[in-house]
Amino acid sequence: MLGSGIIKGLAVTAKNFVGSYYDPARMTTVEYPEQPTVLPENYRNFPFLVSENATDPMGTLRCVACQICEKECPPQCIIIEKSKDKKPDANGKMQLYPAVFGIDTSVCMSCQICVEVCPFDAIKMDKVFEIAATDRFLDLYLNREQLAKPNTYYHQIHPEEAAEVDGRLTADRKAAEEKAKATAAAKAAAPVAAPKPADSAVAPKPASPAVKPQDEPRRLVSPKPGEGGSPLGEGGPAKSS
Amino acid sequence: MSPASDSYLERAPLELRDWLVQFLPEPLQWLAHHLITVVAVLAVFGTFFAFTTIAERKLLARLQNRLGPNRSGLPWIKGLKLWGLTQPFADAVKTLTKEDIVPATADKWLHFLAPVIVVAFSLMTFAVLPFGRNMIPVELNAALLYFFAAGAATELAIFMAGWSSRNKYSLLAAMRALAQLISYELPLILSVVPIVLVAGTLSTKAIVLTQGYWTSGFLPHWFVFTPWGLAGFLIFIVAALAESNRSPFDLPEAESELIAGHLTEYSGFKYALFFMAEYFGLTALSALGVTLFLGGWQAPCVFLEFIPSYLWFMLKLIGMIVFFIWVRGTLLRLRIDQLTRLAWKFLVPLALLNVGNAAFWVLSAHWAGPLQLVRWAVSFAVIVIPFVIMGRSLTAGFAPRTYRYAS
Amino acid sequence: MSTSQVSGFNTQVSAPGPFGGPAGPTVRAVHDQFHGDLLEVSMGPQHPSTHGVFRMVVTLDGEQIVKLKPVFGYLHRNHEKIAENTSYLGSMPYTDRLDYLCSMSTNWAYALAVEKLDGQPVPDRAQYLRIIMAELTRLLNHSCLVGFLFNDLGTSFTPLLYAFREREKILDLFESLSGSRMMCNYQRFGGCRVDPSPEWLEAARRLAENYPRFLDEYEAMLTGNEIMLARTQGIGRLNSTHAINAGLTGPVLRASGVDYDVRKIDGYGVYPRFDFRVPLGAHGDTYDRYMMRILEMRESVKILSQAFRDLPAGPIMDPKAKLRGFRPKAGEAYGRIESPKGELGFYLISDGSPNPYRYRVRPPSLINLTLLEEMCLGHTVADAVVILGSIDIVLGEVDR
Amino acid sequence: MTTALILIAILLLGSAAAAMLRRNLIHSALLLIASWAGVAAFYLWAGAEFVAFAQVLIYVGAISMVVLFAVLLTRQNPVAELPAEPASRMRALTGITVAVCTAAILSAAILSSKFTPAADTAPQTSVKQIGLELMHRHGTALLIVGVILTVALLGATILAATDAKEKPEDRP
Repeated sequence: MLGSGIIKGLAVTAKNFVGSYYDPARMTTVEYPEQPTVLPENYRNFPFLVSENATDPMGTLRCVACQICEKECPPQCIIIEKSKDKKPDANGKMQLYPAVFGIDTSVCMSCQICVEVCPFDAIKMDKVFEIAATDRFLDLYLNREQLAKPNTYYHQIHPEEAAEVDGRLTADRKAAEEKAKATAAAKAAAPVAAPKPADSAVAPKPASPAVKPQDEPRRLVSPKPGEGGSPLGEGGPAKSS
Repeated sequence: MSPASDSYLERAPLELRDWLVQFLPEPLQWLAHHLITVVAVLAVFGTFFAFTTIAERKLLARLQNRLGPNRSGLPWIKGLKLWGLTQPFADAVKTLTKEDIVPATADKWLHFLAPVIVVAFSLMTFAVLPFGRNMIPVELNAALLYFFAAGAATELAIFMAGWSSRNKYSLLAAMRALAQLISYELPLILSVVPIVLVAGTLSTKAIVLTQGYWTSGFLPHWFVFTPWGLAGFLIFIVAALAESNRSPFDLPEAESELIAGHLTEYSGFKYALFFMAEYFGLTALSALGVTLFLGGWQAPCVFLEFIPSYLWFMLKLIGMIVFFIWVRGTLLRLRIDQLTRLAWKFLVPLALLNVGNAAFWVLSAHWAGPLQLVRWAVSFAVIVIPFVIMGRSLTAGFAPRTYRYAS
Repeated sequence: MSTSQVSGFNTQVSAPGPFGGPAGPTVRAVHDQFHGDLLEVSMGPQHPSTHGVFRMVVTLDGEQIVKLKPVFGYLHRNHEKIAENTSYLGSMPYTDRLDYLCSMSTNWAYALAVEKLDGQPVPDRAQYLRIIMAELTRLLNHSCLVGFLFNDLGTSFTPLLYAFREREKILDLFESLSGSRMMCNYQRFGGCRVDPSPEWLEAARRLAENYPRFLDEYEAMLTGNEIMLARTQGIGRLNSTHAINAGLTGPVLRASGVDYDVRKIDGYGVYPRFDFRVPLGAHGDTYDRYMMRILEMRESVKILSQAFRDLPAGPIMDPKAKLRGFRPKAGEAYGRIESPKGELGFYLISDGSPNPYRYRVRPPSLINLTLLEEMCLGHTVADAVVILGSIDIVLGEVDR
Repeated sequence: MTTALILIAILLLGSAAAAMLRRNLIHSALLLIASWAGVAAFYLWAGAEFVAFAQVLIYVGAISMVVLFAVLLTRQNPVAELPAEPASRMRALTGITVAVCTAAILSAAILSSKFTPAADTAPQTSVKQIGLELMHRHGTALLIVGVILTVALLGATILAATDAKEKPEDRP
């Protein structure tokens, strides 16, 4: 009969009306500023740089300015300039570091490819999403200082992933140390002392050879006699030209 | 009638008015008397309009599993949210302060006149509605006729708005508004004719009074509880939805097709006036429906008469409006040809039959005993059988389908 | 305002409009004894129901459409050319933005093309996960589509918001898995990016289990509604010959009664292991196109329940798959899937370098749109938006 | 009360005259509607509220729509924008002549009829009385009018009911 379909429809909306008062499956609204959103572990927003030292993030960036992410970034929003000198990293190894590391978040599309291609676990995705700014050029361009965040922060926002990364890194480190010890034992005569600069001095190395300007990964450039193969990460070296 | 009719609460608003008027000198009293009435109606229904908008937004939101506006509190007081009930006032401030844009090629005078006319005429309809036992702004012999006459001019204003905007969407909306008005004025008036026939008067007050009886104290003699009254009420509701341009008949303003129809080129206060007129029209038509079919200010049971009549009226009015909101939250829009077809091929014949039905009801008024049952049965049959037959022909060829699957 | 003033706006070029006023730039007077003037209305690119920045130049006789010219390209982003200058991996997040409602399936289509090009195997678990994602995407896309269709039909957002409520649940799943709600960037060449946890799988299974209840409620509300039937049955009819000749695919084609589903024909992924049916329409009108979506959703639920039942354990990534410095063998490949909107294909030519030499998308939305005028002629403006809604377009994919 | 009458008369005649003089047909139609409303106001002034409301309902509410529809649906000559030509002057002359003749006949009829001086108070006629009067004394006339209108309505329905035959469905 004419009208029966309409009455059925009215019944459904009435059911939803009543349901919206007690059924959370129907009323899914979250009142945002009062009720903070619970972000899932995997949530990604914009990248940040992981540093080992919580108190002084700038001193111990994992990034060695290999520029892989800069090249792989689909919208090309990462700008990296290598340093001219080397600084000791968390392991005390002398590494290059990014003199300039900038991400233009107005260009970034949060695809996470930089994270995936980084062989050093140096760049990770952040979860901060309240990033409104008044200047669309300067405020949305994040420089090295703004990007650097300690490893503890990484543990805070991605606990599972960070634990896994740390486990892998320490395992690698141990393996590398053992290997280094083994090589050291083999070349017992070799008078190479692995530099262990516990001091936080800048320790410029005027004697170090000029860094080659190619954007090849760090490991390929400076194979030190005292250290073994790859100190960090298990990813194969990129064969980019 | 009952003692309740002159209880203190019942007389309070009127006595307040008389008390205010007596302070004025004699020659001004007549004027003040009417002015107070007008101001009271404007104030009450202005507020009612404001809260109808928020109610509509909140109810629609709940129907759609949302929360609706719930943020606006009072200015300068932080954290006070008042369930968003002050939203309409915030909206009013916003629309009043918005820039009024008139298209360069628009017909400036008509563009300006249209919202003025539409609000003026939709407000005029309130003059003859009996809001309470003694609360009727103007008592007219031909009140019903007046109501429809005042209401008829609103669609003219929609046409003016659409035509003067010089926008193609507005023009299409203007044409639609005209077609809709011509089609639905007829069933609307025809659905009311049985009431006039049975009550024997055009006065709204007298019509309400004829419904003021109860069978054994709790079965009210409202017209909606008779076969012809129910049919008339349903036709009236459909036609009223169409007259007030509400979903599913919101064709002139069809958002998904004509952007905003006749309102496309309106902004700021003029837009607010149209918005206001639409709600005034809806309220007035609902109030008329309450008056004609739902017993007006009468209580549903005798023992409930201690509640003042104007509160009963308001309660019924709110019920009608909630129903309209509910319909809006559910139904989809008709196409213009289907709209006119529904009016001319279905509602008008049904309404005409219903007039005959009411005539039969009047003629068989003296039937008693088992004949009373026959009377009800015949009256139902006269309206239900054509409804089913015509409904079938209207939906001929349209049916849910079954589908095959690829093997 | 006097008439002389009105005519002041009338330049010599344009004749006065049909209604006494000055003619707009697109009003043309057609001198015909019996018909009035035709009205040319430009619907879009800013219009509430063109589903994005799509434009239809509609010529109306009264309210009837006598001519309709679709205009697109307002959202052109040079997708194909950018992809030819980006590494294979770098194009993956861009494919998210093609059909931004169904990024999971679009990812898959691209991954499929690259895997074909390089001859890369995909582990079983990843295949199953891909099917789960694709079918969840189908649910998401089709519920959105029917919601938008009803909005075009003039409801006050109610069906759309019910659909969005369910879509939100799927998007939450996608977010907790891939990190982003819409731009999932989930598939990789040779597998998937993240392995879902057992809790995630359980939540997804429960969602799929509960989906038919939502569909039942939805259908109770609208499928039998008289207004809905009158507005959609017999509107925008499309016969199978036309549809085949124009290369239409997906639910639009199947609504015209053509049995063509890439899932069945190609059997890509592990679809041949699944038991599901392909619904076919008989009239090819808007109602059939709507019902195709509803019935396909019910089939998707069936596929999902089988996938959750049979999901094998194992790796989700081919161990030989390379992320950095990926260079496929020289050659060409065409990978296609049955995306919710139709046959979505990626055609790639590789010259052995890290970037594709040629990269071409076959967007179902664009090709399905080509018969819009055919379907709309003789119907009214109100029907045109409904027909457009029933085709299911996403402008990101149409314009690329 | 006389001032009211004069105001109504000015409104009525003014809008009627303006309706004739405007070149924009829509404006003319709207002004015509205004003059009808003026007539209704006049009835109201005269105390015939039933007729006044009926006038508004039928003329302002319904007939105006038909007029506007007709104006919108007929193609207008672009001539409306051109300066007056001799032919149109001829037409205007004819129109004025006809108007003067009609006015003369009407005023002659009015002047020749005998007016009984009106009572001080207008006779109190209720709607009910009007209805009874119509049904009893003018029953036949009402019936004839009703039949004619019903026939017209039925005719319109039949005209509208003959929809164009649907094309045979091209089944896929």
